[in-house]
Amino acid sequence: MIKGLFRISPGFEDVMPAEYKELVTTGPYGREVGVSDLGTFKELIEEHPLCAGCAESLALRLILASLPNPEDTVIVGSTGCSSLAFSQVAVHNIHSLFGNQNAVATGLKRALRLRFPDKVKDVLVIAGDGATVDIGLDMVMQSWFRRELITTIMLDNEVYANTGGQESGMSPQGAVLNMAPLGKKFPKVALPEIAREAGCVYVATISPDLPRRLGKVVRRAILVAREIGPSYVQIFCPCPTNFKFRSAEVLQKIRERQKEGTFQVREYVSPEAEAYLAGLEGAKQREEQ
Amino acid sequence: MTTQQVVAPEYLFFEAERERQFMTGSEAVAEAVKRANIDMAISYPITPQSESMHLVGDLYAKGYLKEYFRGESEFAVMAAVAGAAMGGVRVFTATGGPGTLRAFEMFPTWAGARLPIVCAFLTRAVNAPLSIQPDTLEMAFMLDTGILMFHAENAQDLYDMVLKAFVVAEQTDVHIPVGVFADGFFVTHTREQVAVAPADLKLPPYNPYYAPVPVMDMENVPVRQMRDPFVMKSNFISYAAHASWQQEILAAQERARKHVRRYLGDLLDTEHAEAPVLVMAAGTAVSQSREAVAAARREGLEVGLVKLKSLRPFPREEVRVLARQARALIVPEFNRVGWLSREIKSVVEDTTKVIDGPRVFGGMTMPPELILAQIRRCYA
Amino acid sequence: MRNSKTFIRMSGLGGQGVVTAAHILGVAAVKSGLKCTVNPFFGAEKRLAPTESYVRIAAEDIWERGEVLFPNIILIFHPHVITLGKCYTMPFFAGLQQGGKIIINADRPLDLREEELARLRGLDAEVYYVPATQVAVEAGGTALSTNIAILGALLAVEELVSQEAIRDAIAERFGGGKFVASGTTAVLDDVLKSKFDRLAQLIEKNMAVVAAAGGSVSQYHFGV
Amino acid sequence: MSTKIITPVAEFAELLPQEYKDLVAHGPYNERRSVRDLGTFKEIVDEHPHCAGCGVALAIRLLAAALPSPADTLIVGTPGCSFFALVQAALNYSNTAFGNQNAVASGLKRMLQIRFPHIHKDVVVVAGDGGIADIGLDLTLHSWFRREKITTIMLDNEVYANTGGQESGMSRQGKVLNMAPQGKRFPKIPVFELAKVSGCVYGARVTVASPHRVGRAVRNAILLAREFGSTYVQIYTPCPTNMKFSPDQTLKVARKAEKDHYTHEEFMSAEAAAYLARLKAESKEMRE
Amino acid sequence: MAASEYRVLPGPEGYLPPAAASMGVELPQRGEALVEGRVVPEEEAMLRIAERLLAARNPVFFPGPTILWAWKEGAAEKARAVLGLMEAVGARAIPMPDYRPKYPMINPAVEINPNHPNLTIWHNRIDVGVFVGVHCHYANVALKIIRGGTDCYTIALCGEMGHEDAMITLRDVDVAKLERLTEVARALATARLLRVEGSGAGG
Amino acid sequence: MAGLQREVDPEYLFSGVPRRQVFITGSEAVAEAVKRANADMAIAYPITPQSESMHLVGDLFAQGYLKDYYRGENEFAVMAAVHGASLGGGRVFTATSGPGTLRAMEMFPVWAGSRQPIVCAFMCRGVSLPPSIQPENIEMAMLLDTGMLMFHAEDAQDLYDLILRAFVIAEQPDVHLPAGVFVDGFFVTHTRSAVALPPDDLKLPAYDPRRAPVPTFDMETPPIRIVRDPLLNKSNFISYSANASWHQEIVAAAERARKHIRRYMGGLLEVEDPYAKIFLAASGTAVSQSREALKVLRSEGIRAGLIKIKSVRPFPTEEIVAATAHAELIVVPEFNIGGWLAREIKAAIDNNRRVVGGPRLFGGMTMPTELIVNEVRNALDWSGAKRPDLRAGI
Repeated sequence: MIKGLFRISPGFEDVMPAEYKELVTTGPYGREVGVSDLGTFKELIEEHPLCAGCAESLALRLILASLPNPEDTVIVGSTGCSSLAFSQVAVHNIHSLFGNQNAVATGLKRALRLRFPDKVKDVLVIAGDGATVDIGLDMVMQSWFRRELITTIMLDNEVYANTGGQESGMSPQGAVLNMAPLGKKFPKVALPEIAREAGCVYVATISPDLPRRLGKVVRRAILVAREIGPSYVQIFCPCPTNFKFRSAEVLQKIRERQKEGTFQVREYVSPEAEAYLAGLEGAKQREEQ
Repeated sequence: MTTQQVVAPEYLFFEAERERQFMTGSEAVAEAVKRANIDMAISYPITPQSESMHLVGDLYAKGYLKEYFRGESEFAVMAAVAGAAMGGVRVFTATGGPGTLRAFEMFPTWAGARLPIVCAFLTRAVNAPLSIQPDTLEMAFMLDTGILMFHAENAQDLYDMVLKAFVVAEQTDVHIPVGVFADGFFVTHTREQVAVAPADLKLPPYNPYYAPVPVMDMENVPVRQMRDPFVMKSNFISYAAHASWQQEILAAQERARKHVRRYLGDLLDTEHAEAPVLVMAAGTAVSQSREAVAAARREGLEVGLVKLKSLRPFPREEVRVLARQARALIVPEFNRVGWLSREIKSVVEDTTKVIDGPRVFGGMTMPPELILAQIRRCYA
Repeated sequence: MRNSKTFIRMSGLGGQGVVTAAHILGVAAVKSGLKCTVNPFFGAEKRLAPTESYVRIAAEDIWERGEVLFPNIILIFHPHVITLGKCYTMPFFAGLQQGGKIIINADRPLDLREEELARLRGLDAEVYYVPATQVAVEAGGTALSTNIAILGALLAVEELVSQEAIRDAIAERFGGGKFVASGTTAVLDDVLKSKFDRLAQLIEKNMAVVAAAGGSVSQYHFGV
Repeated sequence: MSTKIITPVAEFAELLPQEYKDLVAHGPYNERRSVRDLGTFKEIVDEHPHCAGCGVALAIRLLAAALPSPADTLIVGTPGCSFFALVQAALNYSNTAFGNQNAVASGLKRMLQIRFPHIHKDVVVVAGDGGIADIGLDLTLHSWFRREKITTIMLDNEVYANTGGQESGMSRQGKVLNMAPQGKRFPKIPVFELAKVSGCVYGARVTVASPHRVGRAVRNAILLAREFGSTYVQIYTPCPTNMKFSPDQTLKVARKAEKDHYTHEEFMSAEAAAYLARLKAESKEMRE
Repeated sequence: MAASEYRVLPGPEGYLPPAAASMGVELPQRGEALVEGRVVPEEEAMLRIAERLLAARNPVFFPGPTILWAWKEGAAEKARAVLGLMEAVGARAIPMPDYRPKYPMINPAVEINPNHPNLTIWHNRIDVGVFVGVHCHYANVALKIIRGGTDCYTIALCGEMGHEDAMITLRDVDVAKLERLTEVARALATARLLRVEGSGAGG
Repeated sequence: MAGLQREVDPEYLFSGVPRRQVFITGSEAVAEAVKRANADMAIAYPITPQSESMHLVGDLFAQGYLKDYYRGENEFAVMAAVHGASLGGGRVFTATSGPGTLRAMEMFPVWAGSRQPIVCAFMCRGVSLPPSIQPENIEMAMLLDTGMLMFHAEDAQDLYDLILRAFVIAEQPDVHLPAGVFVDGFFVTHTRSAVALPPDDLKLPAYDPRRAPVPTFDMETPPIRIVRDPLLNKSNFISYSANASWHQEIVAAAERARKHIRRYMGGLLEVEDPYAKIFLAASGTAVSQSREALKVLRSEGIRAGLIKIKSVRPFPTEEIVAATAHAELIVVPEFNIGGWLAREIKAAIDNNRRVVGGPRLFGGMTMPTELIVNEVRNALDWSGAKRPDLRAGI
């Protein structure tokens, strides 16, 4: 972001709505803030229309709080619940179509690299499980094969939630959902494993149950995608509406699944990415000391 | 790579001295791209388009473009091109037939997102049955996607239209995609003489900040900006916003008329427009018609020719005026459904003047004799 | 409806250089100040599949494109086009205009059926044969120059363009990276180029083929 | 199939073209044939228009000879070089839109299961690398995720050959091809490894340099697909035309690849292995 | 082509009025402007704008992102010029800081949004509204909706090629043009004042 | 439950048996049709406003009415899988909508070209961009030339009836083409209305693949050497003309469908008050809106008739020419910006100055009766100076 992009023209300060004034004075652009600073700065996401208790909304809030450089981040989304909040997000973001997010991100990333060769522009894909693993799988994987320098985040609520609760490739085997009236016939697609085979240098599974860890994972995923290669983060976001549990039970649900072993927090870092991150994180630690 | 100098579009199109070269339509595409100051192109193979995008790849290797790659499918390519355009660069791609249909959902999306992408559609038959041969059926599907549609008669047109398409598409009051259509093989693989401007000239670069919508680069306002939002809540105001948005795309097509007139000469060309019998065609059918018209006139039959260059926007007033004084309009086409004659009938007042056909398809050549026979029947 | 235009149909088998011959002739015509369009007809076919290519040459503008349905010259690159029907334009002289010419790559006159001869006579057609492949091997050192031999025969029968123009066209075709062909044709180009040490040799040999072929053309004499 | 459909009506038997008479008399429908028997029976693939030395044509001939029951085999393909021979095959063959083969096969297999619940109808996808790994990857992987009982065979010539030699996802890194004028920027797509993590019960990577291995892999894959789910065979089929080597070098190129980047590999689930062992024991028993 | 007879007038025109461009209204050439769908010299349009604004009961400017933010060279200068014009005609500003559809509702007292501009116009009873600094696409989307559902007289001061769906549009509006418009407005205001005073003196 | 159904003649199921009225949504009407259609298989992919229909079809599968059903990975894959299933010789059903239709676009001409009697319900909605899930039928404009039969349902009753009839018409050996049953999303899919249904223990006779004009793809039907969708793409005249002839056959098959449409659907269109000088001509939900407008017009003393177009492909060209022979004004209200129906009608009749294309509503907007009435009133005072055909809106 160019300097001054976020300065109100003199004379218009008074008429600017409050939320914008807050973004200008206490927003996260150009500042070192993270998940642990939530509550001390104006967040990038404004009020949104997601259901109460929605784990995706929680994940989104955490992701947005973890962006290493929100002032130079462009997000590509896809149709589904996750996109409903995006028009309220204070970074440039693209919706486009259902499933084409990684192809759009490919073109965008390359275009921004052409136009701003001396700047890092982080291109981040945030989409649901249907968009990532079903309808958009080819484009997701090909962006990995091509080693596009983008980060792909899946908000995995294990269901097509926005269209009314249909089984997706990420639904657990046996789950009875719309369009799987006799229960899902095949296991959850092993996308983290696929991501690794397909060329991602950083792969992690996480949930909003562990906010700081999530923040770190997102940050690492974005950093490695600047230099080393594509990264993939799968965030488990159980859906109270379609799986019919109370919205207050979301985090409990995550813990139950963790206990069952059907959701695990994992991280894979390629040796090259490991070295790169160690360099960055070491430098940061030294700085702090 | 030749060092190129940026010149005004008008100079490149109308003033710079041209050299005639013997080339295929595919090469004409590349000659246009070479002078278009394009940042990026994305390709996917499909006959009869592949050669064009190979040559664009060669231009990239020589440094005329800054980025180029092969995508994984036509849908993905059209999506990636959209992403690039949203990022503020000038982009080009090409496809044809089944590729057009595979990517179909992206075309209304390009238009709705106000992206000035230029895509060459090197048309071919669509399955089933499988055929790689020329046929313009895909154009029928594209008429209501919101994109501008120019139809090239030959390699010369293809060269000119691809270049001019960028200039028309990028006007602030237009800023919607342009499809430049040319009949596969009949144009792409036919070698003929094409007059091209010097290779050391190129169009001015695209400036994304003149766009009627913000570029997605976090370098311009507003920062809270989604391309493009859900205007889909269940309430009247959001329906009205959606409707107004759609009208705006249609309005952008309307505004393109004056730019098409300026750069392409007009939306249609005429020869002997005063004749009582007119052959009205687009694309390769125009070339076949020229032969038939010339032969008919040698026989003393008074017949004229109307070449439709822009199909979107459609030259409806121009066609209506021409039809008023004509006795018969013959519409030869390279497709089974006759979409052009349907378009013409829907704008002329007396549809009985419109004579459908000849129509050939599936790769068949249209012998000028068929058109000539139709002309003779009008005088029988 | 035609006027002083030469419409040529070339029929042969995939790999014989039918498309390339059309290209060279077309370039030569343009270099001679004539108007020309060249139309290869091109499917998803491979070597030895029937292939056709079309050239239109005239002093005035030529607009129509696509197949030449009514040729006044037909070039047959392989006897199988006629003897085995390796062609989809049947019979091989379909559409030939009155007084048209046919040149066949054959060592000796092919046995044509009586009704075919009758129709050719009816058209007042001139039919020629030339051992093009043999000439190509003998004068050019490779059967890949068969197409050039056919062009040599054509010039001997009808001087559409000069030998010099053909030489320039060959030089342009094989000299630079400019030519755009379908993938397979491009590959064959490389094979052909690999048979000669340098471009000058390739041109020289091929011009020898043109000359030799011109001297090897014979006309059929079918009695009335 | 019922042998009736290749039993000519007696009155018309003489009218049939020779190749059909051969098929009726010496075709592979009634008794088991394999790659080893090539030359002793009328093959189901007739003459085809592939280039000389075409690795794809060779692989098709081998796999056609290896089908465990050609009489009940249906092949689904996709546009590309592979269809030149397959359209001549004496079994039902379909190709429609580029890349949709595994979805078509899924629907077809399920419908045949409905209509012929007591017959194994082998639905086999035979397609090129572009069709499977690029444009059709989503549909390929999803048929595996769903454990469709179909066999997918990739004829990998490492290029879009039919459209004139463009780089494909399966092309090797660095290779200069059309649409990759500066060389391919990324490695071959690891489809074989993806098959492992996407639910295939059997996978084999082979080259046309080892015909018997191709035959075994195809047979295993089809037999296992009947019982357990998706199976995958990836065959290296070098392309002399686009890779510009002499047509007589195809096997040499394949042999070299087998040592180099195309080593033979096979995986199978435990139950698949047990099943194959049982089949082997049974056939041994029968022979004894 | 014959000039369109379609008139771009304040609404409410109806449920879904057509885009003026689709009715044959064309954007002005350089040096020209559109008043109610007709091409006029720019000076004339400036005068009409000044008249409208000065006669308005509640004139409101809708400054958009490109002048609300000092994001590029010249933006703050242009903003200052707009503020000068507002002052000259006695108008206030309600900003359009972005284009996202805000649901369930915006606060119509403090902002306007292109997807549902009428909420702000109705709420504030705006009789003359001026678009400035809004990206053309979003201005056009909003202008049609306003014409459909309100009686607000719309004016578009466009940095690019203008807007057919505004009742008056200027094109290529830069600081100089804004200052010229301000002058016109001031002169007109003075003249009116004089006229009022003059008539007072006479009566 | 499913096992207790008995096969009856289509005629009996359609009109020979008493019906009972139920109050259901359009989505439920789809399921009621599929329940009685004796379909073998259905494949689903979620998209609003289609999802509910395919959920209910899934429930029918769970209850045994269908033999297979699954969720595919995207619309293109679903349409390809349905294509495969139909090759295999069974009766298949699917549904989609708006962007889904466009995502799968390439498959529709493939179905037609492969002569497959697939029935697909299209719950029409806006296509991108901007995204909208709301009703409008611009996607129909894009499908007009795919070779499919296209029927446009006015309401839930039509939707029920047309789906069942679509199977019967599509499967005629002389037709054997896919049929799209189109309906305006939400306005029909989510609207509850009275629908008359025959008993649910009856179903259509099973599909007999042996009567198809192309061999079934099952290695049980000669010839064994069969390619569905062959490559008619050799570079030669013979293969071009074969390709052309094949295309003509698709067009011809749609022509042959006319008589079956007349038989099972009672005609390609319906005309009310055939001697009126003014007509409202419409299809889909616009017909219902027009019915209301007619009442208003009549109450004002303006006599107007109604032309309801049920079959869009084949298009009732002759019927419209006949129905409008004496008409002086034909107003065509539509739910899309392109005005494809007006274009079709203008191209079909002579002196098309009589045709006024409008009102046109889109983006989810409802079409108030008043707009249609106004369109008629304005047209009656039309001076000739206006250009109504240019008008995208009212």
